[in-house]
Amino acid sequence: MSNTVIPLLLDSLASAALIFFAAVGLTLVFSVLRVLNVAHGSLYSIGAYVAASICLFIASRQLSPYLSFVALLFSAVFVAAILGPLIERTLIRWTYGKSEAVQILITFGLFLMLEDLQRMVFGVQSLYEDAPVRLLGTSQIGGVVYLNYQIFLIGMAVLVVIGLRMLIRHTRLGRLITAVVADREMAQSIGIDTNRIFILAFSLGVFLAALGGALAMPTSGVAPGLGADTMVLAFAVAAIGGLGQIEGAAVAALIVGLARVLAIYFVPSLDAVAPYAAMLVVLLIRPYGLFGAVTARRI
Amino acid sequence: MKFKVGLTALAFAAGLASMVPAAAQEKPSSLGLGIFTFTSGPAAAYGMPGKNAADLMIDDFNAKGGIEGVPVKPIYVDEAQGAQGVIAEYRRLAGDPKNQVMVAALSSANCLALAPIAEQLQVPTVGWNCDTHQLLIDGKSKYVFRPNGNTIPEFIAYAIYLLDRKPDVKTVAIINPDYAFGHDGANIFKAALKALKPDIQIVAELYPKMGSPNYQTEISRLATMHPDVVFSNLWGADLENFVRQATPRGLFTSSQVILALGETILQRVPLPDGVIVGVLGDGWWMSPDAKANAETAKFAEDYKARFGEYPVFPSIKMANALIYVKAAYKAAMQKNGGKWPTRAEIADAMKGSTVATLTGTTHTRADNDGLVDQIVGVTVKSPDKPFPVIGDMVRYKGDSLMPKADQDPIAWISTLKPEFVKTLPKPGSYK
Amino acid sequence: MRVVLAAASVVVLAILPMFAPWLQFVLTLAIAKGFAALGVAILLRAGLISIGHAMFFAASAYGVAFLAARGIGDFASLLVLSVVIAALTGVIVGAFLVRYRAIFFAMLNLAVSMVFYSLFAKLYGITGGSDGMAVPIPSVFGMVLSEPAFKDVLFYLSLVLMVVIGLGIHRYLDSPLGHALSAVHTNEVRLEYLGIPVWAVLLIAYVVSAALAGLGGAIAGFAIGRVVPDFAFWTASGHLVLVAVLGGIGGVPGAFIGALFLELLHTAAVTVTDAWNLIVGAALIAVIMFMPKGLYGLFAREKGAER
Amino acid sequence: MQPILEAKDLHVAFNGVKAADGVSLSIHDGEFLAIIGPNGSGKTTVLNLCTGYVRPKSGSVHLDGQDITRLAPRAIARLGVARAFQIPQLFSDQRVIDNMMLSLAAKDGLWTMMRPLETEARRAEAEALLGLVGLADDKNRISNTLPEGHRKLLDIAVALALKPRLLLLDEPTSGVSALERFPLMEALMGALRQRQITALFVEHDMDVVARYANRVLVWNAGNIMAEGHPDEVFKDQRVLQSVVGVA
Repeated sequence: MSNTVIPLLLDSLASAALIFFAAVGLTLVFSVLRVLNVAHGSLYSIGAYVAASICLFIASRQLSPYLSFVALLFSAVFVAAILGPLIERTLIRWTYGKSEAVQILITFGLFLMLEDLQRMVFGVQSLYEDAPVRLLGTSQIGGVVYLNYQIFLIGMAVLVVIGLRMLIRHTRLGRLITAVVADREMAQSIGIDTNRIFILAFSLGVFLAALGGALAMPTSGVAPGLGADTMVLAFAVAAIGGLGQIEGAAVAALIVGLARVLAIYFVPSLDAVAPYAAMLVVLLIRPYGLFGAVTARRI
Repeated sequence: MKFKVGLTALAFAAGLASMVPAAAQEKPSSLGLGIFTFTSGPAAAYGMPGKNAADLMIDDFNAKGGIEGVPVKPIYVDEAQGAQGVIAEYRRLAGDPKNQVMVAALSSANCLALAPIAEQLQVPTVGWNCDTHQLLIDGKSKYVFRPNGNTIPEFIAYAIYLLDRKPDVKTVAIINPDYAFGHDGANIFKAALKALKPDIQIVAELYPKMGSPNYQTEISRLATMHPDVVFSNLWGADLENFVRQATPRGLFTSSQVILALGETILQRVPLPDGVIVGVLGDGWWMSPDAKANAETAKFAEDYKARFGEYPVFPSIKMANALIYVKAAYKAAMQKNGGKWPTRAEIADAMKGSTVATLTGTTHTRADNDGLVDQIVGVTVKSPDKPFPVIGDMVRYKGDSLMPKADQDPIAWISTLKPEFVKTLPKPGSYK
Repeated sequence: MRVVLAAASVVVLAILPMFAPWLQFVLTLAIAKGFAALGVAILLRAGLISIGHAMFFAASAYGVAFLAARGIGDFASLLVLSVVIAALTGVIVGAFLVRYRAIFFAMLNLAVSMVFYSLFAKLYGITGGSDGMAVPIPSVFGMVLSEPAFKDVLFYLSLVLMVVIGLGIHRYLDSPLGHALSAVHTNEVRLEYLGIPVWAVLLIAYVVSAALAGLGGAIAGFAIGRVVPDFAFWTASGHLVLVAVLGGIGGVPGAFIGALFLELLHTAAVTVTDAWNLIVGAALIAVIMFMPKGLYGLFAREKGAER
Repeated sequence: MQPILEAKDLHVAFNGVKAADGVSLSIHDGEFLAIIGPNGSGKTTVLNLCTGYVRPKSGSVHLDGQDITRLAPRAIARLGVARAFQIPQLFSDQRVIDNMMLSLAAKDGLWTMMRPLETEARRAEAEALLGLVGLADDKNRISNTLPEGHRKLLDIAVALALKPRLLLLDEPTSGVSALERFPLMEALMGALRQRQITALFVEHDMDVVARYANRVLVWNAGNIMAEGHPDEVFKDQRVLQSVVGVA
């Protein structure tokens, strides 16, 4: 029993890191724009596809494999720079102030479109390039061989949590975002260009989604259907943490990661149920998530 | 007024319905074949080689005048759309009398879903990859055929090969996909081990969801159990992902791994030496029998030229299924005096037939199940290919691993005795 | 005029399969999905969007398969029992969920449906895992039918049910409870001050919508002959919402118009292009942005309203 | 005589601001009790407390001697207390007449799924009430297309349709033009007297209060600063200062 504790914890952390990357962008976008982006999972898989394509190109040209690390980051920036402003301007902006049902449907429509566009651009086969994994090698921890890349991912997740916190607490942009989150009209009336904030925040969300996909690609590859699977997982994590709560998403990712790993270790038949069961339990006790809050209506 | 229009329309429709053409005995302008496989999603890694082979074979048929002089028109259906869409497409295709035969399907879920419909609509349906032993278990099928072996001989073969190669095995872990094929495969393999070497312990059984991209936690779990043997019938992109993730983490060095569908990824993912792999049947393009067959060699080279890699066993299964269909037409027309056969006559011709394939023969029993040989071996470095090939092979006779048509397969396995292994050919005997 | 149009459409539907027999399956499935979409549309009237209604669709379809495997072979009993199963599931799930609104309602439905989905997929021993379960051909009033005969019965029964239940739902929406339901969307405070228990209004609507989705699921189960966990996947729920919105949530026919339009378009498109989701996604966005009343809005006029 | 509604020592605070600080009040059968006071003095909060929309931190509310402090608004509504709002609370996408008929149905006959909302009797009753508040011509309009004043009237008519014993009115004449103000109040008071409805109304128009209330409570900073017949209360210098300052 005791010899499984260390692998169990490490697996939970590694699993949580991947799950966190799937959800953090969704929750960030919701916190600023108040829009639940159902197409978030597609942006994740597009990030993975772009990263896979670039890494495969690097490998085929026999360029330095270290470039593939740059490629992972670059693909996230690339996807965010193109799709972020494009989607925000054409579709998301139209939904501001509309009902949640409309927002969900518009982004669901976008999800459907992006799923097919991916098939057209990247084909239907699974893509995969693990140069970054191979470069980092392996370590033996608690009697089990782990990829150093898994530990790298845990580090990246921690870095993103800290980075976002720094961005929001200690930069001008962060203060502007905080102002918009607190009171949109007030922010507008004191001269904050909310449109710009929305584009930036949405693009940052796209960046985080694409980065998640790009970072997951070297271990898991990418194939059609990844977007839909990622989406529900991201929903679950964001909901558990409280929509719009970034630290909440991190804690929720740990909970879901631990739940999944415990299931695989001890009740393997329930592994796929674990994230949703965790979500259901948390939401029934705290409907607005662990860190969420409600506002009452005035009459 | 409206009522009148309605009535006229009704009468018109009724008239049209009565005009449905009688069973065609004239040779049609073309023969439609509905071919069901995965052309998208993670399963396409396994399904596309099947489609590629179908493309190649049908072009080859048509270059030689088609089937009995009628050009063949394949209609591909992507199984990735789910059971509902697959059934809708099947019905739509079956509605057109030109589409006389269906070659369906890849996934056992779709095979099981289509089988009753095939019987109801009376369309000859050839399961090109329907290996689940549940498919024909009731023995009543008239229109569903399987020219391959089924899961029973396929997975007993691995148990026997393992016990021959590694007689002192004590602990076994299983990681299979979470659906019938995975569970059936595990049950058969476990039952066979239990009968042939009762002291073997199954230390872990993991069934990850089909299409899971990430197996890291499962790999950790397997590593903490230190099993002598890890058995898996993962396939498609799932198998590629599993192997890529497990190789650097040392699973292949710490345990003897059996990859039941390992041959499909030999050209794509570097597999270490000594992994037990097979082809779920006799469909290896480099087997001694295949190499001796000029047609097979040409097929492999054409395939390589057209698709950039050599065929894998799903390609061979598809090619053999089409050869089986072609042979049925020939037999049916011989029987009815050269007239173009009806669907019923084609099905009749398939029953009890013995057909020479690219890699051996397939005999169709009275219950429509096929008897084919089973090839198992281990990965070895190849002197002339840039990827590992199968060495130390054995070829088990098809009927030696099959229960009788009316026997409960799992019950039959439990009657096997450890001595059974000794009666069979040994690893390395097939050269 | 609208009654005549509706009656003519039903007649056309009834005779269409005589021209193209394979269309019968497509139409049966479209009506099945229409029922489920109607269920979703009912909740949309209260401003509640459920991305989880496929769970009731699936629960009832699995109910049919289970009961059939346990020896119940009568069509009518299977149909009624499976709808009851869906409705009871609706009572249990709804009792928890009708407290929530907006995104939280949507997400909790999603969460529950994904629990259903993963249980259907994982409980291999009970549900057959992702292979699903077979739905055999039941006997109809003691008669054992051939496959085509049963599919005829199923299709024409679905058509009759569409009309009868459609009229029933139309009356429900026009009843005080139906108006109270739409009122949840616009002003819950006033409802509360009218002494109307909002949760009860919603729970009734939720159970009705679950039963409708269940009826659709049962019909689909019979039509397809097999139920698989994908019935309950979240994208299936999303498609139901899509059908409801595309058809227009304004009236009962909207759901069926949406479902028929989508299924027929799909059948036509699938032979031409792979980019089906692209078309549907773009159509959904266009409908929401430019014709908020959906396809039904093309036919229907606002009743006696001056704007 | 037992009062219809009796509130005792109500306390409630929002974010540290005391909206009700030990308020006690009672209203007797047949009374028209007015509450006046500056904006933000907590007048609406009293209505919220009496109808269960806000729960007091301490204190109690009794209706006919029955403790209703912890009841939900819908339960209190069913006991015969109706409310009209400062900001009209309407079913904005439904027709005016449907707003009325739903209110009529709420009292009896809500639990039917197969009979239509619109019945002969219900429509006649709804039209009569609409006529009373002067909205007869608007009955088929969608309610959010009405001008603000008419929405206000509809809101009151919806409350009246519940046939309450006690009606709480939150600034019934705000948003109603000065010309229409007294005709509206005349019609309203006529209806209340005819139906024997007791009324509590929050109002800022001193003329309206002076003419129609038979008792007035003057509100300030979460409590009552004066109470009595309008004629007497409006002589009080403190009252004039605090109320005229706003009104």
